[in-house]
Amino acid sequence: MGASFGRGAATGFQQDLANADCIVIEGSNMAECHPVGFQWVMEAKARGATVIHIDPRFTRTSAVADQHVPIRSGSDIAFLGGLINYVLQGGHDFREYVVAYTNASVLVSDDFQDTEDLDGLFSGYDPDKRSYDTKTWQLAHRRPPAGSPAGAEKASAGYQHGSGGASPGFDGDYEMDPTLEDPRCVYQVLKRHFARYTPEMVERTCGIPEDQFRKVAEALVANSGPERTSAFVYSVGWTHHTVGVQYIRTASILQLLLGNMGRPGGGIMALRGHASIQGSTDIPTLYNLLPGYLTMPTAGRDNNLRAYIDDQIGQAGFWGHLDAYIVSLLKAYWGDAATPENDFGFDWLPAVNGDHSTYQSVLGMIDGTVKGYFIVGENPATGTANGKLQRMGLANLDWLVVRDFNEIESAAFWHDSPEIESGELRTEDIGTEVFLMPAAAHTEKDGSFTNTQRLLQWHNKAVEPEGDTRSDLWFYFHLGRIIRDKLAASTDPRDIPVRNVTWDYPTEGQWDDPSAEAVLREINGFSLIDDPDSSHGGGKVPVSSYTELKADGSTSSGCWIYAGVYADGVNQANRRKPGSEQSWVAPEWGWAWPSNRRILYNRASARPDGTPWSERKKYVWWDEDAGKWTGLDVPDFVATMRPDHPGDPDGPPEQRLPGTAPFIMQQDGLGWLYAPNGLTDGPLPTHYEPHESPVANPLYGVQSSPLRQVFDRKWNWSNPPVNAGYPYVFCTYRLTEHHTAGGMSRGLPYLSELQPEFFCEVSPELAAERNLVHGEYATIITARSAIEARVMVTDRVTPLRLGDRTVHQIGLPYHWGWRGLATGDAANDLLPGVLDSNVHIPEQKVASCDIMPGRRPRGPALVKLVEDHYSKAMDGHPPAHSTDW
Amino acid sequence: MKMRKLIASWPAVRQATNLADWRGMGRTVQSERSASLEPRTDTADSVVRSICPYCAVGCGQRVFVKGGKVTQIEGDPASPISRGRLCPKGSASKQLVTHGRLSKVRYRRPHGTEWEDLDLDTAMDMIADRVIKTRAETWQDVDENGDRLSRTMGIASLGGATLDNEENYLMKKLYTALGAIQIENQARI
Amino acid sequence: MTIIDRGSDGTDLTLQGIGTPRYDREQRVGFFTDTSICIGCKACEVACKEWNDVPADGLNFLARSYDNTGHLSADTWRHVAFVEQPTTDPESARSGVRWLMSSDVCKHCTSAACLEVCPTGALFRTEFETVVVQQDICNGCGYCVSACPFGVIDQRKGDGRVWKCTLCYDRLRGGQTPACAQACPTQSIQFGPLEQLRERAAARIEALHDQGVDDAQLYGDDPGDGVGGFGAFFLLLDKPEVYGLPPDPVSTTRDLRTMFNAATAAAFGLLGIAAATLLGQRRG
Amino acid sequence: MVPDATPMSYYGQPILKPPTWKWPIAAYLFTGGLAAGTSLVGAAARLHGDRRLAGAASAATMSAIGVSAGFLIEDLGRRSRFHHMLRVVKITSPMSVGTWIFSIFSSLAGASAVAEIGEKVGVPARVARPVTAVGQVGSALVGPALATYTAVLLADTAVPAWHEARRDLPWVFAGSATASGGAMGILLSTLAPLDPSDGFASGPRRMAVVGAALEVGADEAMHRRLRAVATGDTDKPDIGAAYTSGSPRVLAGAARAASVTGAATVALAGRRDRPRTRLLAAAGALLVLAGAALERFAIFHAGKASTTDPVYTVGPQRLRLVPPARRP
Repeated sequence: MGASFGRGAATGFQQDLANADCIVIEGSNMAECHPVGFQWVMEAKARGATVIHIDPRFTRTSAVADQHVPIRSGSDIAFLGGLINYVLQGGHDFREYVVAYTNASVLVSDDFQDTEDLDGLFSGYDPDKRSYDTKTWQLAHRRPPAGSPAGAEKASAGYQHGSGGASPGFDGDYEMDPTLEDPRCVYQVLKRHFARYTPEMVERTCGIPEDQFRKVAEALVANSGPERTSAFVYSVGWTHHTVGVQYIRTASILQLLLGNMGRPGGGIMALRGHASIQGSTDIPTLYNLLPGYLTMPTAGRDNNLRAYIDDQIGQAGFWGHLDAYIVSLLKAYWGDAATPENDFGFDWLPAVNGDHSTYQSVLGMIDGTVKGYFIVGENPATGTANGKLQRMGLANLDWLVVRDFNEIESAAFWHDSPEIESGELRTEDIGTEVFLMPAAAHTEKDGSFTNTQRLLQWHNKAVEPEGDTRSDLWFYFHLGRIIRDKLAASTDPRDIPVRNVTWDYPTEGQWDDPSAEAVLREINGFSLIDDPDSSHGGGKVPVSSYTELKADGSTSSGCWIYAGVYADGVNQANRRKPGSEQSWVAPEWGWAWPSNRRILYNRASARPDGTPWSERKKYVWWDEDAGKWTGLDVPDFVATMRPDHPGDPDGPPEQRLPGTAPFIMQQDGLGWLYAPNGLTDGPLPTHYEPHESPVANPLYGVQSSPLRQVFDRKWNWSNPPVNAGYPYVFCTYRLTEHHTAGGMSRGLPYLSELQPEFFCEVSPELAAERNLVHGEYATIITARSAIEARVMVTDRVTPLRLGDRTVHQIGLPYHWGWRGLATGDAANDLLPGVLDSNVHIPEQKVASCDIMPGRRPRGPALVKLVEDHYSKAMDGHPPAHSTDW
Repeated sequence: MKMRKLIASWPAVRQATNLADWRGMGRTVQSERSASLEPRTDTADSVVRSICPYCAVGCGQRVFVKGGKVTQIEGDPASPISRGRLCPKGSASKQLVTHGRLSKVRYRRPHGTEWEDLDLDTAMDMIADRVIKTRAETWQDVDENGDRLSRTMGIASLGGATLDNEENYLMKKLYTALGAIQIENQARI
Repeated sequence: MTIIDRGSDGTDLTLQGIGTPRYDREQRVGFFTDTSICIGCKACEVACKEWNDVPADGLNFLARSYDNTGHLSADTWRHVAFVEQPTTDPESARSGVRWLMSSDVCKHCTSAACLEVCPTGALFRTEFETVVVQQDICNGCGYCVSACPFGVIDQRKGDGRVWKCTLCYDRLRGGQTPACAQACPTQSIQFGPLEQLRERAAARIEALHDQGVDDAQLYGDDPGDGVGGFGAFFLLLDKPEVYGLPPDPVSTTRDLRTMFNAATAAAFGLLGIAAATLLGQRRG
Repeated sequence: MVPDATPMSYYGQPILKPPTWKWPIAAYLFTGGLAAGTSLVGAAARLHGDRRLAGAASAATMSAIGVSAGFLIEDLGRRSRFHHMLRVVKITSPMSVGTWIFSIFSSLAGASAVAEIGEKVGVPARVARPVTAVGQVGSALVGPALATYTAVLLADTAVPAWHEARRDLPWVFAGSATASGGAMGILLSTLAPLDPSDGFASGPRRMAVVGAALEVGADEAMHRRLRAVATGDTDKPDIGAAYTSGSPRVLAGAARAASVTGAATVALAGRRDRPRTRLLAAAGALLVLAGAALERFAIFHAGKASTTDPVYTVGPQRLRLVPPARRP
C-alpha cells in the first residue's frame, strides 16, 4: 500500500463498504474474523451488491457470499494477475482515471528488463547478495531529478516508508505518453508483464475453473467506472506469504486500473487482527521505524541529522516536510535537551544496520547474543510460525519478563511445553529467569486503540486493577523511572539519552498510574514558543495538524501523523457523538489519522477538473465559489489548491504537485501501477510458488521468490518442494470463537465450549486417500514437527484440479496450545520461519505437509517420527539450503 | 394483618379476585420477586464508554460497574462502526476481565522447578537491574567500519498490537533511549 | 385446527382454546430470526450466557460441522445449528455446498404447553406476553419439560429447577433489547413488537422468493398453527426438521377436553365396576 | 464425513427432551391407583357393615397415600417447595388438578382414619362413627378421579407414546386401579378373614378379575391405536414401536402375563371363601398387583423411549402436514 499510494494503511473505512457495488473478499475470512465489521458487507448485499469470497475453504463468509471461488493457497498473484490481464486485454480500465491519476503514461527506462525476459527475475538481480539494484527500474525523466544524481546506485530500500511514499529522489517531470501507446510506457509494460496470465493459466495455477474466473472478472468490470465502484477486502490471508506485499501490490494495481481508489465504496480495506495493531505500526514497537513511519537511523548512512534528512526528504508531496517531522519527534523525546546545536539529540538515537526483526532476535536468543526478553500481550510460543524455534529461544535466555492476564504458553514453557514432554528440554536445565507480571485489562486503564480504519478510539478506565495487576503504561513508566534513578549519577556517555528522555508524566490513582492523556498530548505535539499573548495564555499549545510542525525545534510531536488527535486541547479520540446524530461518515466519533480523513486519496473521487465522477459516487469535490475542496469527508488534499494548479516547482513541497495529483504522499502525486522504488522484490508483482509447494512454478523457471528470507538451520529446515514426502498443502486460519494464539479466549469457559478442540478440515477425497475418519484423530507432519488434530471431513474443502494433477488442501485453525481450558497442539509448530523480504512477515498461510490417521506419538518418539519422515523425503541427504531450490 | 396480606397474596385467591386471569397464567401467579425485577445495568454505579480489546474492527462497548466490579459489558449502540453489536469474543469481555485472572507476580528462579511469590516493587527493581546489567554487557558503540551504533543487541521485546498507543509510545521511547532496537510486535506475524 | 380465541379480553375460556391474559400496558414482543443472513458467529450464545450468568456446559467436540453446543438445554438458551448440505443446484454460485446456520431459541408460544401445564404457576405470561420461569417458585416437578413440543426447557443438574430463555425479561422491564438481539452482528436476530416482525418477515420472504430462493419458508409466523403462532419465529432455508425443529408442533392442551372426558368416563367406569362387584351382595 | 443431516432430524438428535421424572413417579401411578381402588373396597365394606375389613382398608389406603406422597416429593427438583403445588388452582394443568384431587382424597381418607382411631381412644362413637363413614365413602367417591387424572397428566405432554394414547390411558389406569383395589381387598380379607357366611368376600375377587380384564383390554386397545399412528420410517413404522424393544417390551409382556394369570388364579379360586381358596386368591391378588405395577412402568419407559428417537416426533407430524403449499 505504501509503495502504491503513499500510505501503508487501509484506504477507506468499514461503513463505506456498504456503498460498494461489488466486494471482493480475498485473503480474508471477514465474517469469521471481523464479524461485526461484516455487517457493512451484509448492508451492501442488501442493497444489491455482489459479494465474492475467494478462499481455499468454503467458510462462514462464503456461506452468505454470492460466489465462492476455491483457490490454491499461495497462488493469489496468478489469479489477480489474471484479472489485470483480463482488464488490460479487454481495455476495461477506467481510462480517464488511469491517465490522470496513475503513472500508466510514464515511460520506463530502457534498461529495465521484465521477468518475461529473464524467466522470473527482474533486471539488476545480484544472486550472491540475493537483492536487486533498482537502478534499471527507474522511470524515464526529461531532466535529472533535483537532489540525488539520476539513477544513484541504491540497494532497493525495503518497505521503509510503510506509510510514506517511495524513497525520495524523483519528481513528476517524466517522459510521458498520455495515449498509452508507447511500448515503454507503464501501461504497455504492465500489459506485457501479465500477458501470459490468461484464464487457462489461472486454472492451471490456482485450480479455479475458467467460468468461475470469468464470473469474477465480469463482476469487477461491470461494477467499476464513474457510476459504480468495487472494494477489495484483505487480511493476513495475503500478508502471511513470502510475496505478501506483492499480493497487495497486485490488488492495488487492479483497483487503480478500475479507478476505484479514493472513492466511496471502493479502495482496499486492510483488516487488521488485533485491537491496535494499526496503532502499533503507527507508533511502532517495531525495529525499523520511529513513530509516524520515520525510519530508524541506518548505521553508516544517517551519521547525522542532515544526512538522515537529505537521504529521505521528498522533493514533492508531504514527505517534503520530513525535517519538520523528525525534529518535532526529537523535541518530544528529549525536550529541552534537544537543541539545534546538538542536532536535536539525533545522535542519542540508536542505529540499525540490517534486519533485526523477531526471527533474528529469536536466533540471537538461541545463539546466546540476546539475553533479556520482554513479552507484552503476545504469545510467541504458539502464536508465531515455528513454535519450537520460539520455545528453544526462550529456553536459552538469561531473563524473561511476560506481562499477560494468565500463565500463557510463553510463560509456562520451562515446566510445560511439547519439548518438556518430548524430553528435548528438561526443566532443571533451563536457566531462564522468568518474571510473570499480571497485566491490566482494557477496563482497568485509560488509553486509545487505533483500529483497522486508522481510527483512534479512547477506552475509559472502569475499575481499578486488583492485587499486583498493573497496566503496561504503569509498568514501563515506573521501569523507566527506576532505571533513570539508578543511572542518574552515571557519567557514561551511553546513559545521556536515558537521562535526557522526557519522563515527567503526572501520575494519578491509588497505583500512581501515569496519565495516558498526558502521553497522548505528547504524541499529538505542541508548539513550544512561549507566546504569552496567544489565546492559550502562553505555554505549550497542542498543535492542530501536522502542517503546523516546524523543522526549527519550535514544535514537538511524538507522532506527526497523529498530530491533531489533541487539537484544541480536546482528546478527539474520546469523542462519542452517536452515529445516529451525524452523517454516515461519522467524523465526530473518535479521530482518524491523518487529520480525521476517513477515505484516503479522496481527491480521486472527483474528476481532474474537480467535479464528481457521478452523482451516485459523489464524495469530495472542488467548490468554485468557496475556492476550496469540500464534500462528505475531510479532503485528503491541500484544501485551497485549485484542480487546475499546474504545480509550482519552487513552492513548498506540497505545492510542487499539480492540482490533479490525489496521492499527496507520493513524489509525483500519482498512484503507482509501476513502483520503481519502495519494494525489494520487484516493481511489478510476479507469481512465485510459496517456499514449500507441491507444485512447480508453471510460469517461470524461478520456483519461489528469490528474495524470500530463509534461515536454514536446526529446528527450521524446510520441506523440499514438489516432494512426495510432503504432498499436501495446508493453510492456517482463525475461527470466530477464538482469538489468535488463544491467550484471550482458550481460558474462558463461554468461548472454549464453542470450539473445544483443535481440528483439521479435509475433503472427503483426501479422507478416502489417507483413510482419515471423521471425528477421530489425524497426525499432520512437516520437517519441523508433528501435531495431532480431530478430523473434520467436509465438502467445504475442495480438492483442486491443476491441469492433470490434483492438489489437496488441509485447513488448520491455529488457536490452540497446551494451557487454558480448551487445549490442543499448536498449528504454528508445523510452519517454518520464512519471511517476506519487504516486511519480514513469515509465510504462515501456506506450506506443505503430510497427514496420517491416528494420534501422534508422545515423548522422544515424536522427534524420531519427524526426523525419519524428513530424511525419507530427502532420501537420506542431509538438510539442504532451501535457497538452492 | 400480616395473615390477611399473606392470604390475599396467595395466587389461588388472586385467581378469584382478578378474574381477567382466573386461569392463573399471568399476573395472578407473578411472584413478588418477578414483579420487582429490573436489569442490573439500571442499578449500576457507573457506565463507561470503552472499545473491545479483541480485533481491529473497534466495536464500541459499554462497561457497567457496581461496587468497584464490572457487572456487564455489552455493545455501545452509539458507535457508528458497530451500532451496539458484538461478536462472541466481544460478548465474552466480562468473562475476559473477571475470570481466572492472574493477580500476583509469579517468579521462577533460573533452573527452578516451581513458581515463587515475589512482591511487585522487588520485581520491578530486579528487572531494572537486569536491564542495566545486560545493556552494559552487550553495548555496541560503533560497527566494524566505525559508524555510530550506540545500541544494545542483548535486549529484545515482543508485543504491542494488543496495547494502547500510549503504551506503545512509552515502550518505544524508553527502549530507544536505552538503545534497545530489537523491538517487535504482532504486525510482523 | 382450533383457532386461539383471544375473545374480547381473553376471559372466554373454552377448553378447546386457551385465552391469553391481556395486559393493557405492553404490546407483545418477540424475535424474528432470519437465518438467511446468519453468519453462525454464536455471539448470541455468549451474550445470552454473560447476561443471564448461565453456567458453561462442558467442552465436548461433537464433529457436527462448527456446532459443539448440540441443542438447547437448561444451560444453553441460544443454540446455533450448522448444517452442511451438498447443493445440486447447478446455477448456484457455491462450489457444490450450502452451509445453513440458524440460531435456535425458546419459541414463547401463544398457547405455550409449558405454561399451561405448570402446576405451581412458576411459569407465567409476562406483561410482554413472553413466557418466563420464576426461579423463586419452580419446585422442579418437570412437567413442562415433557410438555414442550420443541424440547427447549430442561431441568438443570444439581439445581433441580428448570431453565430457559426469558426473552431477557429483566432487560425488557428496563426498556432494553434482549442481549442476543443486541449483539447479533448481522441482525439475523431481530427483536420488536410481534406484529411488526411478522410484516417484516412477510416482506423478506417475498424478496427471497423473487430472488429465486424457493425453499425459503417462514416457521411459526402463522397464528393458526399448533401452538397459536410463535412469539419467536424463524425464516428457514429448508424444512424445519433439518434444523432439529418439529414440522407441526402442537401444544397438547388443545386436546385437554377430550382427555378430561375420557378420564371422567373411565372414573365412572371404575366406580361402576366397583359398585357392581362389591355392592351386589345381600347380607348373609 | 460430516454426516449429511438425515432429512428426519439434525444429526439424528432427538427433538424432544426426555421426561425428567424418574421411577418414583411410575411407582406413584401404581400406588395412587391402589389407594383409589382400596378406598372403594373400604367404603363398600363400610356400607356393608363389615367394620373390620373397612378399618383394614382404610389403613391400607392411608399407607398407600403416605407412600404416594413420599414418591411425589422425592421426585421434585426442589423438595422443600412441594407446597408450591397448592399455590394455584389451574385447570389447564392436569398436575394442578391432580394435586387438589390428591389433597381432597387424602384429607377425607385421613379424617376417616383419624376418627376411627379416635373412637378407640375415647371419642364418643356418635361423633366418631359418622366422620369415619362419611370420610371413607367420600374419599371413595373421589378415588376414581385420583386413579384416572394421572392418565390425563401423561397424555397432556408432547411425549408421542403418551399423547397418542390419550383416549386409552384413562381406561388402562381405571382398570389397573380397579384390579389393584380388588387385589388389596382379597389380601386384606385373607389377613383378616371375614365371616364366611357373609358373601362380601367374593366382591373383591370379582373386582380384581373385572379390573384386570378392563386393564388388559384397554392396554390392547392402546397398542392398536399407537400402531395406527404411522411414522413413515422403515424400522420404526409406527409409535407402537416404542413398546417393541428394550425395557418397555419386557415390562409390557410381564405386565400382561401377571395380570392375566393373576386374574385367572383369582377366578379359579371361585366365589367360596374357604381357607384353601383364600390362599389361591391371595396368590392371584399378588399377581394382579404386580401386573398393575408393571403396566405402569411399561407405559412410563415406553414414553421415555419415544422421546429419544426423533422418528416418533417428526414422522407423524410430517405425514399429518399437507406438503407445505408453495407460496406463489
